[in-house]
Amino acid sequence: MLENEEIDEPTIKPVKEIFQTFFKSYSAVTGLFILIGIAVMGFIGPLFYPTDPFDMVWMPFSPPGADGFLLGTDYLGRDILSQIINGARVSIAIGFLAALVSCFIGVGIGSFAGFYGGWVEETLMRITEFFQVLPTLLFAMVIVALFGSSVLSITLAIGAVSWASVARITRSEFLRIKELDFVLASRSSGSNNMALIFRVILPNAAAPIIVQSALLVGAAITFEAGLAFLGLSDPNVISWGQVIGSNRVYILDATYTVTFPGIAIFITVLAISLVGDGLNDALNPKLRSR
Amino acid sequence: MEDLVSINNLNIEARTRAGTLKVVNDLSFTIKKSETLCVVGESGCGKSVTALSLMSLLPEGILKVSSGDILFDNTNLAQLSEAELEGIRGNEISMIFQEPMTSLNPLFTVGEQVSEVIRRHKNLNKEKAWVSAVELLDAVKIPNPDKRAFDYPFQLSGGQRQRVMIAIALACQPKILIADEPTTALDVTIQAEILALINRLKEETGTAVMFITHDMAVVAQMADRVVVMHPGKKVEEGTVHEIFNNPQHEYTKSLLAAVPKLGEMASKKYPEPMRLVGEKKPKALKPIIGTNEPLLKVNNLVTRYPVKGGVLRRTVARVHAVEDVSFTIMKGKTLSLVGESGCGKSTVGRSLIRLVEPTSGDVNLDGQNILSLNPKDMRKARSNIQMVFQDPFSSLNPQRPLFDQVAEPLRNYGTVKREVLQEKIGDLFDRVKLPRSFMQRYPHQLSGGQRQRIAIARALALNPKLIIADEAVSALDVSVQAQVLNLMMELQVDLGLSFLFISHDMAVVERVSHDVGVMYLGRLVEIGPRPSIFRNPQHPYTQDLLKAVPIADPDKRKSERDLNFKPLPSPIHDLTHNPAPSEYKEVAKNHFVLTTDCGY
Amino acid sequence: MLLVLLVVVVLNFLMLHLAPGDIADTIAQTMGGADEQDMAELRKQYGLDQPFFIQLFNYVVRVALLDFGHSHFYNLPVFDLIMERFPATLLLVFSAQILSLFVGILLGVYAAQNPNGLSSLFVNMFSLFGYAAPVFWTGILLLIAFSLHIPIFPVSGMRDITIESSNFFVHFFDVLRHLFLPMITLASIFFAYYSRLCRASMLEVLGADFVRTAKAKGLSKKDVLLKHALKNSLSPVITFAGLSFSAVVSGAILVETVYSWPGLGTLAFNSIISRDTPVLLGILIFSTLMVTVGNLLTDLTLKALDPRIKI
Amino acid sequence: MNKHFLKTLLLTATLIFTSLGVSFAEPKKGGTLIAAVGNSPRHLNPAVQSGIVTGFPGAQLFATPIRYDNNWEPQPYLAESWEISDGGKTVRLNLVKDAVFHDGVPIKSSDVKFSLETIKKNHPFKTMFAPVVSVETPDEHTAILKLSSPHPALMLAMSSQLMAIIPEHVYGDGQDPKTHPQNSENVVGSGPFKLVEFKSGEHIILERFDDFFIDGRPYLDKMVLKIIKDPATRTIGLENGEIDFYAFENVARNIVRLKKNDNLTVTPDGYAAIGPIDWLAFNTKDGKTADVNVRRAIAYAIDRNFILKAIMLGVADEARTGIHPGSPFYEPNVEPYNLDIDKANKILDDAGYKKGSDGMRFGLTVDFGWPGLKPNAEYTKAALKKIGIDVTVRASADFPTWAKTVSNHNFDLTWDTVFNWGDPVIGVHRTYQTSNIKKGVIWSNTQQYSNPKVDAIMEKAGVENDMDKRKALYSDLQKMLANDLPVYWTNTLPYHTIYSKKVGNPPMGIWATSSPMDMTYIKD
Repeated sequence: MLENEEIDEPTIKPVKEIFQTFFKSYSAVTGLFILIGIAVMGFIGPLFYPTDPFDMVWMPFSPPGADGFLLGTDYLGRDILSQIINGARVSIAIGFLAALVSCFIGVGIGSFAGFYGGWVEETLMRITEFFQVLPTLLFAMVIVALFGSSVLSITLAIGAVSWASVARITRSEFLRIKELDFVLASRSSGSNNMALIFRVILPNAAAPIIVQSALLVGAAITFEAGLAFLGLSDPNVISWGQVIGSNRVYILDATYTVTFPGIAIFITVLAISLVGDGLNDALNPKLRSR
Repeated sequence: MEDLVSINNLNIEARTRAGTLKVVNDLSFTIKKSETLCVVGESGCGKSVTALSLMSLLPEGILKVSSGDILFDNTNLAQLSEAELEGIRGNEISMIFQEPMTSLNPLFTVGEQVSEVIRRHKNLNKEKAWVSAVELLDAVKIPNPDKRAFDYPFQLSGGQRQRVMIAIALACQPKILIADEPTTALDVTIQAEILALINRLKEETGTAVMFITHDMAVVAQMADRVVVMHPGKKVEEGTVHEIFNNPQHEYTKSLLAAVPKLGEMASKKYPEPMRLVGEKKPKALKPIIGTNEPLLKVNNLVTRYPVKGGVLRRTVARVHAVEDVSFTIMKGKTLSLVGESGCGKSTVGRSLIRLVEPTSGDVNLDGQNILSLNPKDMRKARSNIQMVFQDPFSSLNPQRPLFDQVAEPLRNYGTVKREVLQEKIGDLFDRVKLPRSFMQRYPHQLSGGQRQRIAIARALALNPKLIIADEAVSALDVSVQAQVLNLMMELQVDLGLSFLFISHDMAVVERVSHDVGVMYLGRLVEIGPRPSIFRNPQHPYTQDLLKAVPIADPDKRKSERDLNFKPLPSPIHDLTHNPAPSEYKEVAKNHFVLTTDCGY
Repeated sequence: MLLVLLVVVVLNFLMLHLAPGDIADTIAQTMGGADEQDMAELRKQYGLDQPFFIQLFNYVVRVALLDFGHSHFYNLPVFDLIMERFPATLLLVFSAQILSLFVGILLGVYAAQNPNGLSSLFVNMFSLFGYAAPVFWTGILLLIAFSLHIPIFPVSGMRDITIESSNFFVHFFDVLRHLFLPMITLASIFFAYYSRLCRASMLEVLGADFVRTAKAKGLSKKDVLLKHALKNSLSPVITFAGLSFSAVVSGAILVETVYSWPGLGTLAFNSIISRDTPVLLGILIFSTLMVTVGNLLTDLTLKALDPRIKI
Repeated sequence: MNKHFLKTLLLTATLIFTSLGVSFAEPKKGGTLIAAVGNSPRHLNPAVQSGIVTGFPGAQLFATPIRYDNNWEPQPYLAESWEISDGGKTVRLNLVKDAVFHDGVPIKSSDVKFSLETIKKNHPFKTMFAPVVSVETPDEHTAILKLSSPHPALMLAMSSQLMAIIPEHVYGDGQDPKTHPQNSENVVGSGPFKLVEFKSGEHIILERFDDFFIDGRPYLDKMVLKIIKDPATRTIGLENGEIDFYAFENVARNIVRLKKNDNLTVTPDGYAAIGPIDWLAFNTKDGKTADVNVRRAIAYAIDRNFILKAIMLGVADEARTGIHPGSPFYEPNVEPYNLDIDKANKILDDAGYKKGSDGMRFGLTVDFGWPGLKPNAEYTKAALKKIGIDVTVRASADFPTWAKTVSNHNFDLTWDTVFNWGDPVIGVHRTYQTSNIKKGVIWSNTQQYSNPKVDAIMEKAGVENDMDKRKALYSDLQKMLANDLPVYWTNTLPYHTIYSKKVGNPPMGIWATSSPMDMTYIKD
């Protein structure tokens, strides 16, 4: 080496170091393990606990622990433990898919707005603004009323109403990064717009988008529960929100029917936000040293 | 004379994830009453940390004094309580910082911020403190201080903010003022004024000054005594004359060698690389002659940006960034554009390859009219002109390995087959003197100088005819800067490259240029062969600019009286503004001076 | 703004139009049945027999003239209907927003002083509780706890209509008593956001140059923290609060349902399931306005905080 | 029928003053009743709006010609007496002399004529007064109804909320009575209470009408009807004493829970005329359910007992037919379709629906009309799995969505709750009449069931004035329907009234809160 300077900290870090930082945080790793645990429970749990969540297996409202049902039974005598295990799959799937939809729309709109500027930005940000001022739940309700309460329509509805934050973040990142010299360098070395957007800028804007999307997963899970609470859920699949929604009228006596799925949501969303924090610390160079 | 500050065997440790790291190693020096001690060294040498430890303001949990004493006025600072320290800070020891843009609280008026420190230490009531604050603002030459006291920092220029910082620091007549690179972020004319201001106030109040800088020229302007630091250690100490005239330590010598001194090229017709101490095998220092064949002709270039405003986001005004600029670059030669921030020199560079669209004008590269090309042809034409940018941290994509980044232009233009690509990139790494093993590294594993080398390699990949170097060495430490400059000059000889060298540093420009253009407020005020411009500047702005450059010679100091620069007017004008064309007079061969108004 | 409103109107008009069933079905439901002629008559009466674009055009023209029409379901002017409910929602939304901001900032400042300590962890966990728990679930649990088992708070509504006092304060405290649980529930979602944002922003500001300047001036820790740092770190929190207004309104729909709070949320829910298009559109317009006003207040607050911001 | 009414007429005075007087010893005057209602009414005028939600305030604000006691016996109300002649084709009402509307204007026979005509024109129950061809008003206090044919349902139709007497001088102003502004505000009624304030979604406040035509009534000074949608919230309110009274509770769990509370009385009495029945309706024309064997097999596979015990927790009654078990026309001796999985399987096997390799024969969908029936739909999915029918539960986001699906006959099975509304003519016939297959109209004959014999019996029963003959006709009807099984009836909706011990004399007739609460009072 010719120079004897110190190597300064980069403003954006490569993938390997992100993993290292992430795995050094106890809370993030705990969150990740909980999340993996819940996902494992949802996807392979049914193999070990084969009770069908739709089968009426015992007397209704059998309290937790009694008669061999760890978490009791619901108003039809269905096993709540089985519902929680099977519900994990649906709730997490809805959470992730809805966040993915949001991410897709948000990144698309945000990146084009931020990159092109001018009337493109103006138009796209107006649309974003519209989705930002509209009470999302109302809007989602209208969509579900329109397309019916199927898992697909609920997922799309949640995704379709919650992308505004992603779009804003993506746009501001694009506005920041597109002025950086390496983007100009890439442009002057002949990269076309699509390459600049998706190969040059987007990877560098990914950090806050990933963090925001991680948080959206949690938000989508609670959002689905909220829709289910209002009676808008798919009765052919068991999700935690649906368990809460349909047991809601029995809450005074059989509080546990609502408590357990509530706790499941709580723990999952908590785990997601711990992971999100960990990602944020790992991805955000500003907070790294703290 | 009595010692005001005495630092004895100071050790400071940094706690990082990798473990503890010694940033200051067994450091001892003293500061006497009313003297100016300059602490000089390159980035990361521990000079700023030492200053903060003197304020007892090391960031908690990150930096810690592990051993050693700091005596101030015969008191050991380590033994004082936090409350006692608060009574000393701002009162007996005060400090100004590098970044005037961020060192003032953006949400309080400058009057409040000045009077706050007075109320804190002098027990004055609000009104009286305000009156003294206004007096202080007057003392640091803020115009209309009674009105400006109500301004917020964002309403002041960078130089004015640094004056406010000085006012705050000197408000309580401290015994010592610590100035941590107070002029590094400022333009050269403003730097000259601030340095002169500090010197004057020091004379008037008799305060001692601990001046921290990386710039030997500034040291020459300011110091009574000098401490030279090199990673964590003091390598040399002496009076300013001792250090400049008879440096002892190798590091001090190399530092002095790497600093281009304004005027040292006066007798040379062509640029030549610097002879660097410590470089094992210096290349023969041949002058770079170049040709007289025009490569790039720029005529009447105008670039204006719209300013949007109002509800409908319509254009309400325009920034006149570049106004009627014309110049020619010869094959194998370097044209430098100099000027202070906001003069439009970078915009000229970017307009040439249409990273910003020029409003009008004519850019002709080797017979091809660049501005009339359609996007497809423009993309092709760009391969002839490449850029190297200022900030080594943002000029490389942090997410991609270096190989990919250097190969990117080749892949984009599809000129090289995959099999030969590896070899071609390897050659480029050799060219910029980086080991080929770096090819799979990421930018964060490189130092700033190494990054600029990569940026140069990337620019070279397409065999361009012209390289635009936009402040390409400004962010580098002097020793590294010299190495990169030498590399660029070497490449010029070997490959017959032409450079458009954009810089604010007159001394560097004098080193590397065949021709120089001076810009002010979007206009080229003077252009001509380098020796002619530096020896015989004709435009008043060029003259002032040269006068402001600090010279690395303690015998050539400037006083506040010599300096009387005009503030920079705004380049924003309403839509009807239609400035007159530029007209020039040839004062010597190829040496043109602007005769029409440029706002200076 | 106007454009946004127009999009709100058109998009929702379209969606409601496409949704299966209409107001005639709903009215038939409340009637316990209706025959064909009645249904046809109802549809005619509400203009539902007209082509879509004529319905839309008529509506937009009327809204432009500030006439929100009549509720199909309640037969009352939409404006009156909304105005009856609007204050309740406004009260809930703004009180919850202010409470969550206040508590969030308090917790954030507290946590920022010792970013890696136990107190910080505690604040983090406490605030996350509200974030991670579904808001209606929190509401139900609070309701069971503090209305059923320890009956300190009333279960529903906004005021006790049996109070026959002319004393303003009696009514004021009555509303406050009713407001308490819904407000806490709604605010709990945002404790986490605000406290974490405030903490992060405080930490960033505490590392800023001007804080070092303030310390170098010899100011006390308290002054540095509360005067110089806090004021600067509020902006992102307030900005986010402005952006989250629509989320607060969404949360309010659920909270209002749990506590039978007589606000727009329950009315909106009703109007969706009863296809009461004029009411729903009216509510959307009003909530858009409310969010916009919230944003405006945010901007004004930001401007008051930061002289650099111009509106 | 004649005899029946004559007897009533004779007994009227004694009945009121003995039986009522005894049981409601010393009602106390004054006080406020805090009641809850589960939904916000559209408006308060029952003459043009049906439904129990409007019925509660509507019956307080407006008087009807007659009222009913617990034993399905008509009692005088605004009409102090009545005579039926001409084989049931003439009904003469003698109105109370000093009755006034809330604005002080006397109630005249012309108002009765106006009200009846308004109802006939605007009320959704077209069969109620269909045979009434004219109303004569020989004097201010006499109204004579002329019928085209005998109409046994007429007496019920003149009670409760069904024939509110509305002021002609208010509603006869030419505006459409359906959207009349005074349906919600400044209501000028004829009943025991007058309107103070109606805030939709929040509350309805009623106040004693001092000039009510029955002296000394009502006992209450004020009624506050709080609109609380959430069942849990209502229950907590009842338990901690914030709410005194709630009718039409149908959440079984809450009923069971509240029954345990010593401060509350919980009773299923008072809903006989409302007649709500939960049932599983079949699409008898399209798809697999067009085959009566499939319908029967499904009926055998669904355990009515499970629904009664597990879902309804024992608080609902068995309903084997489309007529409410509380009705005098109920016929319990029909095929009950008790649980018999083997039989169900055999029926399907015999009908040629073989099980596939996965044990399933075919798939069906099941809808449900309102959230309370979701457990039934979910149960159906579980129960029919046992006989090889793969059921998909379809959730409608809201009522209009469901109504659209079902009324356009795009369904296989649907759970629903349908009201008898007193007389079978009003609430039963509509479900089975061939003439009432009306696409797009909910609660018409959405099963598309058509049987000429059934149509004929209903036509006959609709005009039969003799109670025993009428009973026999309806008995036949119920047996035929049970055989064809267009609908599988399971249970009554367990409507219960819950009231605090301090509430005296809550409405316990056959119309529950859709009857005037002028006799209700608050104990000390």
